[in-house]
Amino acid sequence: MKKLTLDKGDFRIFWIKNAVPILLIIFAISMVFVNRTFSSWDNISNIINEFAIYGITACAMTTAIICGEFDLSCASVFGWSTVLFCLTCTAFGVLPAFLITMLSGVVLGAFNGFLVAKVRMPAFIATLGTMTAIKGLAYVVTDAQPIKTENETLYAISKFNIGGITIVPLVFIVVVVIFIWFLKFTKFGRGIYATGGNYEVARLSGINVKFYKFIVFVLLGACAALSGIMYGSRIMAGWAPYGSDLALYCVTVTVIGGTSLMGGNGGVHRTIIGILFMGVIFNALTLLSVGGSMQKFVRGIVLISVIMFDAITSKRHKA
Amino acid sequence: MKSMSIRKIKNLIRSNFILIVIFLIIIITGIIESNYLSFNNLLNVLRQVSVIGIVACGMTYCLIGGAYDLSVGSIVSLTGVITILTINAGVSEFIAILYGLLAGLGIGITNGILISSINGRSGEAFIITYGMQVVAASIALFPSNGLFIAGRVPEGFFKFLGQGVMPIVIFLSIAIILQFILSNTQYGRQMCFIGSNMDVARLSGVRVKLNRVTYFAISGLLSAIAGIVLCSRVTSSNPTAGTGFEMDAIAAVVVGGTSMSGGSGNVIRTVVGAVAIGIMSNALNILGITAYHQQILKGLLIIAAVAMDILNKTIKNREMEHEKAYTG
Amino acid sequence: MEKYILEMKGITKTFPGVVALDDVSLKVKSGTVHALVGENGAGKSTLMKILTGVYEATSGEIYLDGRKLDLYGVKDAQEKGISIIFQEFNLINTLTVAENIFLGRYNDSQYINWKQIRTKAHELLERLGFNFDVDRIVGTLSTAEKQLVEIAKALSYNAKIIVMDEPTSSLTKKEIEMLFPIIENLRSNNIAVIYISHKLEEVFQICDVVSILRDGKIVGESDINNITRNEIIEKMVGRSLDIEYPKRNSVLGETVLEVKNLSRNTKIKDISFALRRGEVLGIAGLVGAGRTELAETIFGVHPADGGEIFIKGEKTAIRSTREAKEHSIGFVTEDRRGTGIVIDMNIPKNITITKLNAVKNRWLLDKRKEEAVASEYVDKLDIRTPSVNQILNNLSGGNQQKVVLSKWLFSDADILILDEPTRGIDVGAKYEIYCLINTLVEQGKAIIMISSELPEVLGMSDRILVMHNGTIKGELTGEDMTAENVMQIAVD
Amino acid sequence: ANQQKGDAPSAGSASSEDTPGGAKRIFMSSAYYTAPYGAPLQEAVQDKAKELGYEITIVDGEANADKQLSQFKTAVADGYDALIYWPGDQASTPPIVEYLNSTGLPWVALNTVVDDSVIDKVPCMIASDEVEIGRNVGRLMIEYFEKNPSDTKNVAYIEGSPGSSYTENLTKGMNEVIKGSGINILNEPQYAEYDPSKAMTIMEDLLTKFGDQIDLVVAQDGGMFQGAFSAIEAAEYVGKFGIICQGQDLIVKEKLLSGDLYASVAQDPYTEGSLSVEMLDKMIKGEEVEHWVVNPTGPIYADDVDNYSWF
Ligand SMILES: Nc1ncnc2c1ncn2[C@@H]1O[C@H](COP(=O)(O)OP(=O)(O)OP(=O)(O)O)[C@@H](O)[C@H]1O
Ligand SMILES: Nc1ncnc2c1ncn2[C@@H]1O[C@H](COP(=O)(O)OP(=O)(O)OP(=O)(O)O)[C@@H](O)[C@H]1O
Ligand SMILES: [Mg+2]
Ligand SMILES: [Mg+2]
Repeated sequence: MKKLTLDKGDFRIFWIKNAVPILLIIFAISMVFVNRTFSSWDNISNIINEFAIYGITACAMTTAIICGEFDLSCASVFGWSTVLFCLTCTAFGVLPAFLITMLSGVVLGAFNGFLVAKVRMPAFIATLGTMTAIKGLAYVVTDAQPIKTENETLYAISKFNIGGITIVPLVFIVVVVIFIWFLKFTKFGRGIYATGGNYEVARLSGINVKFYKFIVFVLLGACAALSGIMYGSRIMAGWAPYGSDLALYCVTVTVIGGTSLMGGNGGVHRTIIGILFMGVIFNALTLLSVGGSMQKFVRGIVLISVIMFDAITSKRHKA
Repeated sequence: MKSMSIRKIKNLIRSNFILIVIFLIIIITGIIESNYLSFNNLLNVLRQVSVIGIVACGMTYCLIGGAYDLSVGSIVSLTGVITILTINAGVSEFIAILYGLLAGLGIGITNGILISSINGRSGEAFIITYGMQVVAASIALFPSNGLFIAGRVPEGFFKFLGQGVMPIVIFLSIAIILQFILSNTQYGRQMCFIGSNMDVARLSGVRVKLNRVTYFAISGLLSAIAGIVLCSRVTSSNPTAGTGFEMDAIAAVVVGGTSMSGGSGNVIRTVVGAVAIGIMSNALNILGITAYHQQILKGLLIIAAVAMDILNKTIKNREMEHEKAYTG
Repeated sequence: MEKYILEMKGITKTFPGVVALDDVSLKVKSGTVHALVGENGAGKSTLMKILTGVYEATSGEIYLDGRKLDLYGVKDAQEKGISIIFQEFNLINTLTVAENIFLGRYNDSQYINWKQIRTKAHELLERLGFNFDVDRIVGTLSTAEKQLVEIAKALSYNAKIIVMDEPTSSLTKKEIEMLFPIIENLRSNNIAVIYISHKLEEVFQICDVVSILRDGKIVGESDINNITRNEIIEKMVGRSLDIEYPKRNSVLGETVLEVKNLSRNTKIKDISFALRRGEVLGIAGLVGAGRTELAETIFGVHPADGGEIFIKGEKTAIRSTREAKEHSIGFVTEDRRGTGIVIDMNIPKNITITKLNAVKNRWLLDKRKEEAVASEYVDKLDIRTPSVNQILNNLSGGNQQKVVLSKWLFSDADILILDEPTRGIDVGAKYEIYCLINTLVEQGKAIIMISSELPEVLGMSDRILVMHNGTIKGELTGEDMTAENVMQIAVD
Repeated sequence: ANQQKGDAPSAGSASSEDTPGGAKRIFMSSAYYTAPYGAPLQEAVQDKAKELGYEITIVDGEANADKQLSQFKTAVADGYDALIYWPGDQASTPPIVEYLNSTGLPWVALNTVVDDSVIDKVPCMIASDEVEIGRNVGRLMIEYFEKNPSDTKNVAYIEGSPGSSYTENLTKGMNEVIKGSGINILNEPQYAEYDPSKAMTIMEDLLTKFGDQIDLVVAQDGGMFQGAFSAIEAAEYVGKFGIICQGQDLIVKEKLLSGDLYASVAQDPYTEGSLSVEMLDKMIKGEEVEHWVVNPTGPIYADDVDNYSWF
């Protein structure tokens, strides 16, 4: 019943499989003609620099979604990490701060993983709980104050760039390559697919399903912390509410990319398409002088249209 | 025999964890703060949870039917803005309420049609209702530009909706009606099938698409009612009033014990979930706990409640296996 | 004293309210094909699940090669040389064929050599004579193709003991004939095969020894040459069944369904036939011939691209399953778990969904009526369950199938499409279902029966359509309805 | 700065040197686009810009500093001529201020005072002295207790958003003034996030806890005052204690006139918004501007409501 209908020629298949990227290209090309600035290097590097930060977490979110899971708390982990990173950076320097923050991300992720894999709580609700709690924690620790850091090494790092491309996209690319590679080419990655595809079958095939359910949350915690660090280093400040739309953003780009929330398929390479898509849309709206509420309105409509368009052309769930 | 009764007590505690937590919170707070245990305060709490509770009732239907509705918060805001603006324009309050309800219903139906026309599963529902959340929120901002609008509300029906026990009456009646429909009608049964396995429902000749549209429509309509009650209580509207309601509503539903995977659930337990969260935050407010600490506790309560629920089910299963196997 | 590769001693297994296995002992020799037969719910699958580490026995011991065996899960069992083809599919729908075959044991290293895996999978399938692309996503395979992947997967383990739990229930004759040489081959390589099937012909064709289970107890074990078909049935069911396909005396009435030039993209092309009251119309064909697709199109699951459907002489456009139901069509699907039942609901709920109107008092559902309906069918179809309110997950496969049938019987449809209606059903129950089919047509209903079990189609149908590649290649009636004729048309 | 060439097809209307009749374009990133205070502020910016012949685009920065930085970069790449920056919080301002200075374009900071470390680098800042607003609130409280003597001087205090510099500064200023005056803040910090319904819930709980002990209620803005007042009305406490708030919302005017509200402290977003465009205009024309244009704040009583602009 859920099979694809693949018969009206190669073009159709190509179209079905690539509706979103094709839309993206059409959209991007028309933007080039509408507004020259769009294709200027300054603007492109700006798009890249911006989406790279959230993109890091989006990769991990995609992995979790492939494993059939989901994490709302990454938004709070992100905010908490910006705070922790800035606090520790001022106190101990960049490298220790980096390590401490990553460690805290791993620990928080592991807690989520524990709740989901061991206690068998539904991820949505477990992470809704931790999201609330971690945000509260970040508020308590900072007394809700934004924290800034004036560490000079960090300043130098944040200013470092190659032709306008800062260090963040480089980190992002490394993260993406690692994710794509291990998801495709390691036992570890395939275990994630199998677990998300069918938990029971994977378990019966001797795959340590609990481990994978656990580990995707650890990865998410780590990546959310890394994103937080990148963010903190870019603006030299941290605050609990930062990144509060991160979780929804990550799920959105994952689904737009074409990874199904049911788990077991899709991939990080697809999410890149989703990230590009959102990046280009946001940028284009600003370039087209669409402001404030109108921008939001258009964004929502675009989101709905893309998913509808993709569903209709590819007949995702043709019954 | 003694171990038997201890086990029974343990069971009792486990299966009524939420109620016991509520009870403990009430007792402890009552001891510390004498004003707490007043009838007025009880009414306060119920009034406070009634808005989110009404939204949560609609959300329960959506979750049982197998999808999220993330647009509820924006619908609450938008209906508020529409109703108050209409009343302020001097139009009859009934018409204003009607406009509000129509707006909520309209968004709900749109959600439903979009999702069911593509046979969307939870993934598509997630994105589409999230998109709708963004759209509705921005529409709510247009007329007011983000400003809160004080209502020039005459004494009358609209004001009456938010006063005294009215919000509570509305909330509880909605919950009872919805639960009754869920467990006693064809419609409710079909909802469980659709939520459990859409393909089975379709191949059993159930009108899946139409039914699914109604879940979102009901959720939209109830959010609109919640929005109107909210405005009536505060006699003003705030275009961002419903921000985050979707998560609060889902939390109430799940703390109540409805599973996220669809196919089964209970609206009355959603009421318990909503009231539990409300009582906790009221008690913490009264005990003078700061907002940040409250967040930590609220998060932990959600986790504990659901963990208990799961533990309870596992243990029950295991015991049933033992008892029946050896005695029967 | 002969040496047994496997000895299971005093195995007992209880589920809530059920003693599924009661002190069962089973001995299997290397190089033999050991049949395990029994009614639905006799405990066959449960016994095998204990052997392969899915369940833990409540009590009892297992010896492999004379050594006591403690199993820690399926993987452990596989490593110790026991592999299984489960009765229900154990494949991951989102992954490719190659990956499913080697799931969880790609290479020795942490890194995956896709080329090697694909080659290995390809070789394996080639060796088995199955011919399909190793890169296809399993979710897009048909039921039969999935079954073939399961078989390939189980065989790839190089096990000492291979358990096959109804491997042929969704295969047509052609694939079954491909499977048997494979089993022969296993036997000659001194591997023990435990073969579970409800198709007794197969048991006689391929097995050496047969053990019979009834109500969780072993009630007989014999060399296949020392036992007759009827003796087996008698031990299984507790009584003898003389005729396999009961006679019926139905009269053909007016045409109730007429299909003209029905097409749907390339799956079915230009199909025309008519169906009369009191008639059982068999549809035969190989896997992928388009039989299921045809049934789904008639039932409104997919919209047809062209053609017309007349019901009781009236032209009707069926655009949805609901409209089909309103036109009094019922459809028992082939994929029980996916589209037939809701696994975590109880029997009454699963049955009454097709006609909730009938269990209402005015507007409200009446739970007592529902239970009464369920009890009625539990009795009528002999559904083995500890209580009417049992959830379906706890029923055996065959009993689940009976629930699916009940649900459409309850709907009171005039035209019933049965897609593999007896899949996984034991002989006794099959007989009952055949009787039931007869009663229905005698009442004036019309039935389309799609089945991959050729004898069944031959035995039950008044007329047979043979499909090939989406078209009706031939129609057989009366004397012409022989296995040879059907295969001849179906194959080329 | 990356100036667009004139041949760019409809790339907005690049700079006015290239396209003589074309208006200059101003870009504003507003951290709290949807906040109640944002509405009149943004409206004023828009009105003033139109009046002075500028094209204006205002986008929502969502209190996300990195997003704002990126928005400015996009705007600069697109060739806007002047920028308005409404920061989300003080701590994250330095990198943005630095970037804005590096573009060489005229720009102003609006509403929120930037971080101390970069305050001198901002060419022009239009903001109220938030701490001063807080002090004014504190002075009103002392004045209220002089006129309505009470032994306890108990105050229920409802704040805005945790960590927002506006909320913090107001509280800071108020505390400075009331220290040693015997005024007693009854409750732990309670944040209503500028949302009337949250304020209502908090007020209900405060009434339950403290009830008759309350002598004065202070709310940090008009919306929260509205919510708190609904609770007070419902619990029939109107007139049993005084109320002070801060803001120029219509509801404030109404309740000042009806006598339910003792007084409010002005913070006029409309003037503030207009000033920002005026200052930018001066900078574009190369005129001198003050470094910090302070938007005046003072107490508003029932008898001088007509001297203020209401929204
Ligand atoms: N998980 C379970 N929980 C409860 N009861 C179960 C469970 N699994 C099986 N049973 C019960 O155990 C008995 C044996 O079931 P089993 O699946 O082994 O039958 P089977 O012989 O394989 O039948 P079939 O031929 O229909 O597949 C049945 O009565 C069934 O209802
Ligand atoms: N929705 C679908 N999308 C893609 N391919 C499909 C779909 N449904 C069926 N197929 C393929 O089309 C062919 C015809 O399938 P169909 O299920 O109708 O055959 P069948 O004769 O009923 O065989 P089976 O014994 O497998 O049920 C098969 O190869 C099947 O894999
Ligand atoms: Mg079985
Ligand atoms: Mg078929």
